[in-house]
Amino acid sequence: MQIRDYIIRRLLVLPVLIIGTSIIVFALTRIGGSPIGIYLSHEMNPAEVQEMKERFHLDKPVPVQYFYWIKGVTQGDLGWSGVASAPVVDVFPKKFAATMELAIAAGIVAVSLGIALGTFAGARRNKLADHIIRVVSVGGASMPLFWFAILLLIIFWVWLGWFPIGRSDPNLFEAIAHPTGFYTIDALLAGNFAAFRDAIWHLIMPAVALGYGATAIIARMMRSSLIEELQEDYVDAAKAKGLAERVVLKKHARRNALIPTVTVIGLTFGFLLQGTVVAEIIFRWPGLGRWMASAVLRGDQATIMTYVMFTSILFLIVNLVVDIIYANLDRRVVLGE
Amino acid sequence: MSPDTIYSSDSLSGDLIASVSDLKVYFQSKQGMVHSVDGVSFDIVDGEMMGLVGETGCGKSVTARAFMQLIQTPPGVLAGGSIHFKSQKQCKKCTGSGCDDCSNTGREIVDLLSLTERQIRELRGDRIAMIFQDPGKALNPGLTIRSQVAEVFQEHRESDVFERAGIADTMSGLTSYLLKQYVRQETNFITKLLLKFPPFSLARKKVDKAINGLVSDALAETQIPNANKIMERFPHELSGGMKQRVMIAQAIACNPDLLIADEPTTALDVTVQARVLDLIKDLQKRHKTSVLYISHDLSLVRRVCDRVAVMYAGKIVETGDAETIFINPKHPYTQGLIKALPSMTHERGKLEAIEGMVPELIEPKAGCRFASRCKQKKANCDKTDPELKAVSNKDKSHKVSCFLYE
Amino acid sequence: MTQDSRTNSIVINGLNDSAFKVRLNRNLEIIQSVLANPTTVIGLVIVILMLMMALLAPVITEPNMPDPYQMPRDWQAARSAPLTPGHVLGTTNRGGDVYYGVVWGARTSLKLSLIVVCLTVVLGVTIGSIAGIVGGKVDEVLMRIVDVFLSIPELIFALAIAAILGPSFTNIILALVVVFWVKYARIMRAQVIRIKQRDYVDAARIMGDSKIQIYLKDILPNSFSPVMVQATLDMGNIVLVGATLSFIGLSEAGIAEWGVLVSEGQAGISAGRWWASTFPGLMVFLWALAFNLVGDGLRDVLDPRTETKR
Amino acid sequence: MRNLIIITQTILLGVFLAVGAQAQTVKNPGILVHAADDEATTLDPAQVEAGEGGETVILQVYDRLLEFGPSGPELVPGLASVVPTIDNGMISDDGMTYTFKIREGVVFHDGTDLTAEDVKFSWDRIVDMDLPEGQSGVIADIVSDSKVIDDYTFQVTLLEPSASFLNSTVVSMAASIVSQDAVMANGGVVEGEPNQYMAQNVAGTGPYKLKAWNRGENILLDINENYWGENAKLAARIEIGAEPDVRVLGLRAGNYDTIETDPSFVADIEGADGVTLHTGGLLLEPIHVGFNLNIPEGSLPKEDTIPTDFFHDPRVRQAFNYAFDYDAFLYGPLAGFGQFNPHYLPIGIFGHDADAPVYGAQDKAKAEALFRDAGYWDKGFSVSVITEESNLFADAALVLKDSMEALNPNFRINVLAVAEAVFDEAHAQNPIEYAMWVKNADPFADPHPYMSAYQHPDGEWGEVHGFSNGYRNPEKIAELIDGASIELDVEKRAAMYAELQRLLFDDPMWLITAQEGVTMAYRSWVKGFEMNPLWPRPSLRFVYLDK
Repeated sequence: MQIRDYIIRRLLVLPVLIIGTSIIVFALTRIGGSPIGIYLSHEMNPAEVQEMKERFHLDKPVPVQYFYWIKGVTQGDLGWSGVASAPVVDVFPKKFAATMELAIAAGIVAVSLGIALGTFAGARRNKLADHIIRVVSVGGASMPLFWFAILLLIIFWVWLGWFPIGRSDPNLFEAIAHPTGFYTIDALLAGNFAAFRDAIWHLIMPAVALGYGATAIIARMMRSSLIEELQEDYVDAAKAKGLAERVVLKKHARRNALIPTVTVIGLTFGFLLQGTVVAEIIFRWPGLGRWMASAVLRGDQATIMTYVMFTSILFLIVNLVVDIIYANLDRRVVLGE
Repeated sequence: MSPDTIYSSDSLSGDLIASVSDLKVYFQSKQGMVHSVDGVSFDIVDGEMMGLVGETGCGKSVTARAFMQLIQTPPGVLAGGSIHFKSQKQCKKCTGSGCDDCSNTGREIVDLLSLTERQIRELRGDRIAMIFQDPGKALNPGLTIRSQVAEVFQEHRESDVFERAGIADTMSGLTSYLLKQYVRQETNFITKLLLKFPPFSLARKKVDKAINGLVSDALAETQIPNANKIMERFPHELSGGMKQRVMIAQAIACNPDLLIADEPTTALDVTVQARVLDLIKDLQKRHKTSVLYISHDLSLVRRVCDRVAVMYAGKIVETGDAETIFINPKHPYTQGLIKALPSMTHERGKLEAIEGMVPELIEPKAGCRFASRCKQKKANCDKTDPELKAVSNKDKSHKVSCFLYE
Repeated sequence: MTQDSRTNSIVINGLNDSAFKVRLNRNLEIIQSVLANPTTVIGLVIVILMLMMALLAPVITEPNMPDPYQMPRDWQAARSAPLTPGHVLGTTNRGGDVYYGVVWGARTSLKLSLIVVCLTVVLGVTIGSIAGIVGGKVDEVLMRIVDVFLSIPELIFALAIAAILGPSFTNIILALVVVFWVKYARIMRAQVIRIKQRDYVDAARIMGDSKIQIYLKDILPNSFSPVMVQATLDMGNIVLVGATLSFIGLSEAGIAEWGVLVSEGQAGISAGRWWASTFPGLMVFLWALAFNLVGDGLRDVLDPRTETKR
Repeated sequence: MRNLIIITQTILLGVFLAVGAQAQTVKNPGILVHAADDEATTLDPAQVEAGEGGETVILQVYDRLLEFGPSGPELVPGLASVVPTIDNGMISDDGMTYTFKIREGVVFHDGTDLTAEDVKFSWDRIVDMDLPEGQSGVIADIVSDSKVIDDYTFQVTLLEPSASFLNSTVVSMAASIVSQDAVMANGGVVEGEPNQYMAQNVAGTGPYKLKAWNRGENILLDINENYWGENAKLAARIEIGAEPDVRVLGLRAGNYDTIETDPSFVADIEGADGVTLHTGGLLLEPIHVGFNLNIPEGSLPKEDTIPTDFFHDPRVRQAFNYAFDYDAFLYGPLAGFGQFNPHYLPIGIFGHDADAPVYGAQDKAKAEALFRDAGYWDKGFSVSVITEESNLFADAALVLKDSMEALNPNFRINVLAVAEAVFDEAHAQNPIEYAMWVKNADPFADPHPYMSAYQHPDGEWGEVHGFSNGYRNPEKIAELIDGASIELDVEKRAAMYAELQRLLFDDPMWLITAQEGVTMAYRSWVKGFEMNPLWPRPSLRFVYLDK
């Protein structure tokens, strides 16, 4: 009952937040002047520029442009991306799939490794393993992704040549249908094991680089909440029942320690999402982040607007889902503030 | 009973179930070593209800936890002493016929503090059980009552479970392996998956049903109405009194020899307190369980306990029959405690509090711990520790550690 | 607390002002417990080294005039390896001295983080206080605005702002301010509401203090700790995000800034020129690490909610 | 936890196995992998901008009437079977009419046959569409009329005689021949509206067919088995958008066969195993610093202290030309690959006079004298230079900054390295609101387009930048440029350009930092690599790459 009300309240606020975000995003792009630049070349003369402005409705007043934009968005027209040289809508799904594949892979790395390391450290508080894991996780939170990724690139690509860059071997993937856009899944659906292996191979380095920071955050949270849970009476009570240490840790303490960790995982998603910009630049991953980075450098405002809008909506929804999961998981939680 | 024999020997006299001797538990802290329990000795007679009384932080809970090896090390340090306990097993030396080692009881006597993890686990929940102060915290909020109570049976009564399920004789091979894993909570991803499908799932359901029956019986034992419904609930859906009943059910499920009740009623409403207390008393009588009852409330202890030990700042200051101590307290601290009780003999509003604060237990100096608050302090109180000695030759069971009685 | 420090505090105090004495004692205690944590001390040492490097930059390197925040470029000595005479840590593709960039990068980072932290603290504390004290509709509106700001991942938000304002150091500062003030508003509002509900503020109200007096006397000083902790953590985070923006290409051309140097150095790693991106990247890492360690240490001591139990 | 260890072990094992399996054999056999600089915007010859990524694809998938051969600016037959000359009678004696014999038996990728109708359609189409981003001027500004004589004969009449018609118009990517049927079946020709089909598909006759275009990732080209000439040997994959250093890394790793690069990466490529560096020749895209002689009052960034007529003074422009540290730019960012050239007539183009004077070395004394003379030495000035960030242009701007600030601490150069779109927008204004900028030109095969666009006082840029305010003798320069364009006598024309070059040395309108050297790199297993600076890169044409 309580949870349902809470969810309804959150869902009602969601559109307000989305509209607010859209206004901020639009206002931002217009603060910097007209987005016409991306459609021009430095060899164009003013008359040609005027023609281009008319083509994109950029000769109209700014509020009118906002409505053109919103109207376009509702009709599935997100504008013309100068960077991709195509309508944003055409390019978006493929890039989105690429980014999500990377973010999810990194998320899997981060969640599984983070929880494992956090549990390991929390259960061995103040032992050597705990200290090592703590150093690694504090380091992860302070590690500039762009630097860590470059280090990986230097070591594993330039020096050792173990891992490739990019997303796939195009020769393998041309032959495969792309119903989902996730190369790993597409390869499996096509039953092409070589392609699947190739997709995984390309994923490892960027996913590890991207996942490290999130791993650190999750491990840290997991460790501290596990330590907190291990201080609880019910842990002693469970031990007093004669249960094995392993059962006490896994069935009792870890289960409850996971609950606060879930909220952190939600926040981590934002972290992963923004990390894709840097990871995709460095590992040459053809996703949204890389697109955004070129859009930023070349002033492609249709892309910037779409990207920021979309990631923030995604971020909002993920956090809403996480909150709902959290509310359902934690039977002690009191909703609202 | 001859209490004199207890302290020095490794064995227990016939009618004792447990004996604590010179127990020392310290805790490391940034400021230094905290002497939480500093040389505590007392015994528990088989079948009796022994009270351990003292203010918050005097070390009584730590003492109780020491029975179960529940003290975290570090920061805790077991600095010395022993807790001897008469287990159900036959004495290894005489195989039950009776010898010196087992004080002719025929049963093995173990030092709870020196048992291995595996050995203590066998005792925990089975032979020694514990009821915690706050049932709201001692029950896992994320698990149903059923699964929590069931754990006791799964851990200690595996054969009962199978017998009740009616498959004890028919089990074999993989089914047996899987079900044992299931009951012992040792399943992994694969076995868990296997158990979801027939034929294993059928046997598993029988086992579940058997466990449910055991749990429901155990809950009913503590007068929980609708046990079958209650056990599907989560702890936060139950009232405090109900939760404590669940804790008690869980504790007595295996009919333990020794039940440690660590302030079982403190966290409860006053009305519920009495009923829970009655329940414990009743169960203790019926099952002839020995109980170590820990409380800060002397009057409560008087109501239910046969004997009492009063603790102050990590030491026992006085011990004896509950009635004796209540009527004729010897130690100034005990006297203070009793004066602080509201009772019919005092006028309203004339409660006397003990002045001063409990001294810090970090690297304590020699001398009586109570000296700083004692109104009858003497010169040597600050210098040497008084020993726990019988008050008189007549009543050897009433002992006090105070220089006033030397 | 040892006997010595206790007497000290009384001597310093002199006056019979017990509140002051308590506060002083508490501060000394805080400092002591902060220093008791070895990782915090390591962080503090790095912070001090970094600050010294930043402050002494004109002393330990010869400033590149007329604009010392620009890299000195010896174009024809580009791509020199470390330990080349005159270029201890080598040079970049543009012939910039990596050592100079590392040292003056510390100064740039200090400038960046100090300006941003000061501005965001002032902005956030003001808005958060207004929301908390005034309450009602004002609070609702302000908090929805805060929610909108929080709904965009911070790096992406900063990236978009900086991109639209154009690549320059000032614009990075602006972008970071827009993104980072929100946390302080939240912290401050929570503090105000928490403290407002405490008994002693009620007592003060009964005694007739005005809202502003209550705010200045009770709420503001009590909110210091969480803001302080967040500010310390942000000193590191801001440089981390700022350097990322620079790395992506939103800073000024040729400026002595770590992210810019990593980005420039990236072009040479295939040819084995690891130094131009490694050293500046390491500095960003150390900087963020140090402030994170100190911030965590401070939080353990100042913020009782996350204080680890015994 | 045991699981974690097992997983780690498995990964490590896998890694070792994979490493063992790596061998140094030819990677990606049967396909040429080229790492390109730019994403294509469009594949429509009528829409593509000069020098843009789309041209590199258009070169391979479309044919033109004539082409530049691999060995220099000589023209070779394309879809026209003969190169028109006055001698073979296909150019009229007055130089006004050109006749092209169209190759017979040529088939478009869609299966239709090529006729003169297609040629006329293609040329008319770009003029009719007249897209602002496209290059309709290449044809419209020079051709008055064209007609189909018969199925295989096409005739063009010019507006005025032109010395550069064949090697700047006919060969341009804009003049590529498209299939009339394909266009008419897919959107036809609409004035001012881009054709979406043509932007993404190919309706040409070239040696390669477009197989797929994965935006932002790659463009896949298949061999056109029905090509009228010799078939290509390898299919091609053009990889798009990798950063310059990633391209170099990919080449070294063998993932790419050929890459586009620039001289600043020569050091990274030289000496790498299995990699060949192709240098030699110069790009025809001089990197220039522009001076604005037409600054609107009050429009400059607030840091700028110069008067609006700052660059009207030839001494100031000369002083800048003397102050620039050419060596720093040439031996720094360009790593020695390039040459100095003081004016807008690139080395390698007809009419370039090697004996003309050159600003090739920094001369601080002369710069100081000129600045003193002009009255700016003591009071100093501050001026902003706008450029695109993180490329050679930004490097050039920084070298300028370093040169000027080292010359006199009172001089301040603020480098505004902005996003490409911001730069393009700023540069597209008339008048431009910045005093200085850095960019390069588009390549042409004939001196006239350079001169008319970049030096003529009333030319495309001369007008915007206000050159007539600055030339000591604008009329003389205009006269020479106009005259040379219609002078059909080669020697006379060369003499006119030689005179222009001397005039423009004394009265510089630009600071040409350097003419960049051609640098391409390829795996040594690629056979038959060729490069002509007049081709958009990459050039798979006439080059029968194999590996």
